[in-house]
Amino acid sequence: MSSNTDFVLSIEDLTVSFDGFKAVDKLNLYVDKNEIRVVIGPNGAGKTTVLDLICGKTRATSGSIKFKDLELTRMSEHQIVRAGVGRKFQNPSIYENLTVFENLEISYPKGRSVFGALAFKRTAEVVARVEEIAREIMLDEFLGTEAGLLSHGQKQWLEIGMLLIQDPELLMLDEPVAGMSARERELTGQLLRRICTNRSVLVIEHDMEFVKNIAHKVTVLHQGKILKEGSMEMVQSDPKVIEVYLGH
Amino acid sequence: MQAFAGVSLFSVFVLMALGLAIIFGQMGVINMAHGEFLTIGAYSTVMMSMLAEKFMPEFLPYYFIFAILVAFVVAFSIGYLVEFLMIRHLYRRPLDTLLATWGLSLIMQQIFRSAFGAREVSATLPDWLMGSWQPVEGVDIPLNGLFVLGLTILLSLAVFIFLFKSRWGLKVRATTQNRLMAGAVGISTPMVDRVTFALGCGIAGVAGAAFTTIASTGPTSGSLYIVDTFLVVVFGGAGSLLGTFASAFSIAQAQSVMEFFMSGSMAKVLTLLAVIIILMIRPEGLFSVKVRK
Amino acid sequence: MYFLDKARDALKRKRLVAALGASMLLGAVSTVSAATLPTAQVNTTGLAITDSTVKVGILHSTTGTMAISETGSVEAEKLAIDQINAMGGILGRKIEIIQEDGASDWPTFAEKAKKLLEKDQVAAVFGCWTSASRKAVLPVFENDNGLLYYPTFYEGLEESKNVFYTGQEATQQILAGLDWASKELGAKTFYLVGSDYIWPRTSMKIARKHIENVLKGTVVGEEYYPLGSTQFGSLINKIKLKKPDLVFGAVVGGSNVAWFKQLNAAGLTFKKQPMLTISVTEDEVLGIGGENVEGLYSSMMYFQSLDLPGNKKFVDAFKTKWGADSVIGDVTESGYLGPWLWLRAVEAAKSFDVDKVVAASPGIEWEDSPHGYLKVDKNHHLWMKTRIGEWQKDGQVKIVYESDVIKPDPFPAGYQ
Amino acid sequence: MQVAMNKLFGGREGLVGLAILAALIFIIMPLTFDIFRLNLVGKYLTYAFVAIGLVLCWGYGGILSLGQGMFFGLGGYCMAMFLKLESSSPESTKIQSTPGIPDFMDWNQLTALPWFWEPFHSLSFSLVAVIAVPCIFAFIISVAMFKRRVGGVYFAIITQAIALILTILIIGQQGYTGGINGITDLRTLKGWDIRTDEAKYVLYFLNGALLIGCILVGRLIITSKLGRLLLAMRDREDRVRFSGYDVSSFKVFVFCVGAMMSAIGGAMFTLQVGFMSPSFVGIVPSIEMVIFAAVGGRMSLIGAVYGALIVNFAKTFFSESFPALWLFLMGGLFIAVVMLFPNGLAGIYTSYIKPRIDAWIQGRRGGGNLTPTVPAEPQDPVSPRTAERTPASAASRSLAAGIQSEPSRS
Repeated sequence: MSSNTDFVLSIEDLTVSFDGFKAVDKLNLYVDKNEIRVVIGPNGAGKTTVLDLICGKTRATSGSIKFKDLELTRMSEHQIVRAGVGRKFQNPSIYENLTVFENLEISYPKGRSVFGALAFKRTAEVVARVEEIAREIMLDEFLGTEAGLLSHGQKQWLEIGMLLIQDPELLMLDEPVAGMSARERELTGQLLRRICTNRSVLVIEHDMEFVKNIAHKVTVLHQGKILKEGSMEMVQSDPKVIEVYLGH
Repeated sequence: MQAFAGVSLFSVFVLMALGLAIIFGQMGVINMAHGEFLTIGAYSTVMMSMLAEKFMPEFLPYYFIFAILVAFVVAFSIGYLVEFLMIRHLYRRPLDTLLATWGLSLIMQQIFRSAFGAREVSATLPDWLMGSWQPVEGVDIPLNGLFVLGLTILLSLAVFIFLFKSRWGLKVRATTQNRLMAGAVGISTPMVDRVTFALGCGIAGVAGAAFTTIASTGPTSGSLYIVDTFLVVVFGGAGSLLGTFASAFSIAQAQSVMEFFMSGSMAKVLTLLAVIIILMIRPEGLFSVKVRK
Repeated sequence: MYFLDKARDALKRKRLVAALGASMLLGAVSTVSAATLPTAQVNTTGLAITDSTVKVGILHSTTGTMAISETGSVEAEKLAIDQINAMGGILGRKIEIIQEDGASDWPTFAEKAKKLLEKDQVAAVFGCWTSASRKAVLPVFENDNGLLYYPTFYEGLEESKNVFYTGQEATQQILAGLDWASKELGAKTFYLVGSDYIWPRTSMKIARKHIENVLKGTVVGEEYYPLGSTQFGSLINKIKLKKPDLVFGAVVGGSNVAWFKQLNAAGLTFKKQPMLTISVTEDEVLGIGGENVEGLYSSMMYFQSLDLPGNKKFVDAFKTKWGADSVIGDVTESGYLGPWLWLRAVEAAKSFDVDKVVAASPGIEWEDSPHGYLKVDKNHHLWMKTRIGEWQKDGQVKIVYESDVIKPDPFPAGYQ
Repeated sequence: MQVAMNKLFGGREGLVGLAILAALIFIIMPLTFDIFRLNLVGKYLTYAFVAIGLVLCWGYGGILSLGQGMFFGLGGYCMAMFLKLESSSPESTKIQSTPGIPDFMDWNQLTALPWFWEPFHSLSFSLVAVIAVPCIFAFIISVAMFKRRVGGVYFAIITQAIALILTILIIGQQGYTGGINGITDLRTLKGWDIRTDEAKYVLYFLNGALLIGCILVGRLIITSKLGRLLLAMRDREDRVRFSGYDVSSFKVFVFCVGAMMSAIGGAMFTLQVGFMSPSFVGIVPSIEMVIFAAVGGRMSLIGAVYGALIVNFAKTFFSESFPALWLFLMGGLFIAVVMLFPNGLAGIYTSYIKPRIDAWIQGRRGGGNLTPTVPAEPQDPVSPRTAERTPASAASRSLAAGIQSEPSRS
């Protein structure tokens, strides 16, 4: 057990099956403190399912997911979030009818209970924190804008900001740069590097340039199992990985 | 004997639920006026019976078969019209559909009342539908019950073949599973929707015709069944025809067995309660497929 | 067809007025002109009465589930009022009807009753059908000192100064019927079946006491089904199992139809399984179909086929006004009594004041009402005969038994 | 203080709207109507409690309950039980075989008061029960449903079925409940005759005050973070969940609030009308109450009150003049509101009337202190933005809360 505590996240023997189809099969995965880990793999490899399992959206058939000392498989989604796991969805999931400010404010980790929310006040502290995060995600000029009017890239940033304001220890991002322009991609890369201090980040990404840019370590998933794990160079030169990607 | 009481309740439930299973289960439309389509079928049958009596009494023994067809056609056409005028504008707002169709049911009830009067009416049954069949002494199987059961089986088979064996059924299933894609491969999805909805209504009409053999027809007859019917479909797992049968069977048997041991009111309360509690434990209903959500 | 009927009605109504003159001499009612009795004298409580008119209310459900049942009562009440007007009205004043719809909803009944009494200041109200609607309006009538003629057989247990009950209370309908069944059919075992609400439950309670304490029989089953139920398979099986000498039924409304159709289909013809009901009148049979009730017994004070001079006139007038196809049930006839009893009381009191009308009512007799002799008791219910009718295929009954005139007893000692 | 004012009254516009409503209830209607009509208005206003509750649950929370009649009924029954016991003193019921119990129990051969009736001898217990019983009931239903993520249409159907069960139960257990007749003939409250004109005036004003109170509570909720969360949940339930909120507990809360408001309405109904019957518990009245909210505008608390008033006035008027027409009209209203005016009167006000008033005020700026003279239905503080977008958001809501019991990732 002592080894587990060194990791922020340790997944052991994780399996989930849908009607007999094993989307994730006896998976073992460990993420270090302050590590940026990128998960890659072909379509249907089970990448998103792994994120779903960690954040409690999908229930595991067997196996364990430990976040520090907490067993996540038995916790409900909001408890997992409160424990310090944040998750960004593949498509930007923000409140399009609220302003950027309100989006961030709702994500501010105070007043999370029913009566807490009733009594919640917009104090100077809240405003300061929202503005700080907005600067971080380059949206400080859009605080009053309705979120639905932002560009696709800005929406992705906003969702990252909504996670940041909660200051999670483990941040999970599902394809954060999909659909972004080259310039936005670059900015997002910088943003990720800025924010990964003091927290671990688990990223799913297809864009190899981007992965190379940010990853400390890369995990290749294939058919619900780990195919290869290691540095980007190592993974890229692995014949099995090449075969899977090129389809031979 | 008692088993047949359950079976005949089962056929009633299936008849009611079949149309709704298509409309609600396959299309996801909440049609609160479903009961009124049933009433349309029942009134059509009553009209046919009166016409037969007035103009060709010698035809009386056979009119019922035609009445079923007429009931289907009338309910189908009205369903077609309703879909065109109302439902198609509301596909993306199920809760609103619920309210609008409730309004429709009020209007239809008042139309029945104005056209046929507030009193209950009854179709004259051909003689071959009256009385009972005695396989052994002391056991009477009601003929009308048998008839309804037979009709239920026929209709279920027809629906099954339609949905799963015919080309049109394939289009319906394709549309419900992926509307965009279905449209992209050249299926006219609005047309599919309209016909599917009308078909569900038509089946309700047939159910209404069948009901005239066991109950009477009044402006509000249909609305009595609506909650039961929805529960049957939901309990079975919306989208699964097999589930609808299973749930109709289990609810019918449970209710008729309990009726045997306690008062009708309590049996009904306990059955509904059991259904709701099971639904709370298993919200997706009896039959449903686990998929990656 | 209903539209057609209505059009026909309109034509007939014209002829009716002429026909009425001859057939209207129901009892020796003295006609008094307004001149001899000025309004100030006959109306000291501010009712809506002028020298030539008097307003009354009709309060029934014309929409909703109860419309089925209440339509007949409205028709009968309107017929009686038309006839009274054709005779010259009441104390020389024509009756004007204000009709309100209770919409099968009890609070609406209370609201409309209030409107009739407080806004329209009607001199009397003919209406209500279900007990629930009567219970809802009762405080209104007592509070505003209104006058209600209630036209339905009901469970009894009520006696209000402001209400006259022109139908039977439970004992009048039940006891004579059970006595007859015990004597004529030799019934010893009984199965009680009813819809689940107060009237059947109270009636069955009285029936059970009578069976157990007076007839020394046994009740082998007692069942209630929710209003509107249409599935009676299990109940029919239970009856088949217990084989009672008599099924005593009080199933109402749409359930009735399903109940008899299914009984019949299950092979329980009334020859094999005698059954006596207190809830089936000609109105119900219209929906059930005569072929499904052939051989069934009903216990009522009135049947359309009663061979009485008063009834002949009533049936003729009713058919002239509402169409030859109309049928008249017990409750419809009770509705017809209301305006006539009010007329007699008003003429006796020479006043429309509710207190005076109420005071003049007890003791009023009517020899040739459609169901024969009747008398208003001090408890505001009617003395009347009870008949047992056996249903025929054509939807009418053959009267098989007629009781003596029975005193109304809304709070029967020993039956509570 | 300024913040609190804004929260409660929704700024100047909200305050004006509330003031107009209050003036209508407390001044205009008592002056124009006699006590008969006023009592009717009082009755209609009790439905407005339910409609306000529905605005919170349905408009904001996205939870459509077709069983609000249950809570209205339960609240009403709790009140009626107290009043019935008071009017069933041993002296006034001495002709019964068991004096001192309600008359319908005596008819059903009960010889003693059932245990659950006993505490209703106490007024304070009864008043607590009026709120607590429906609230506990709502809590049980909603916890069971929302923890299992049953939502949208399924929730609507199941609440409907529960309403049906409760109706059958109340009718069937007539010895304990009064059956289909309900609990009737209620006379006094602590010796105070509730049937007199004077009492009716007092009850009317009490009713109005409670209604305004409920609107203020509703405002407090929708202007708080909780209100924003409800809206956020309605559109993106998953995001709220993955921001660390226990979504079900918020739904449970708002559903219970709706139930409590309905219950207060029910209790006030009993007091003003003088009886309570199972005909309020069932499906039909429950759906009618939804239409009150829909006509007023499902996002507007004040609109709900106007919705209840207007629909009921129309009902009374049409059923007096054209009884057969009423159901056509009611049915047509359902369809028209849903298809043409999804935001009800409040929506019509914001898109058609408000711009004119604004223009008018603009035009006469400097012309003095102006308030609109017509009793219009101003928007609630959060609504202007939400109101305009509802047709679209209704779609996304239904997708989020829709057919699947769990949110789907598409």
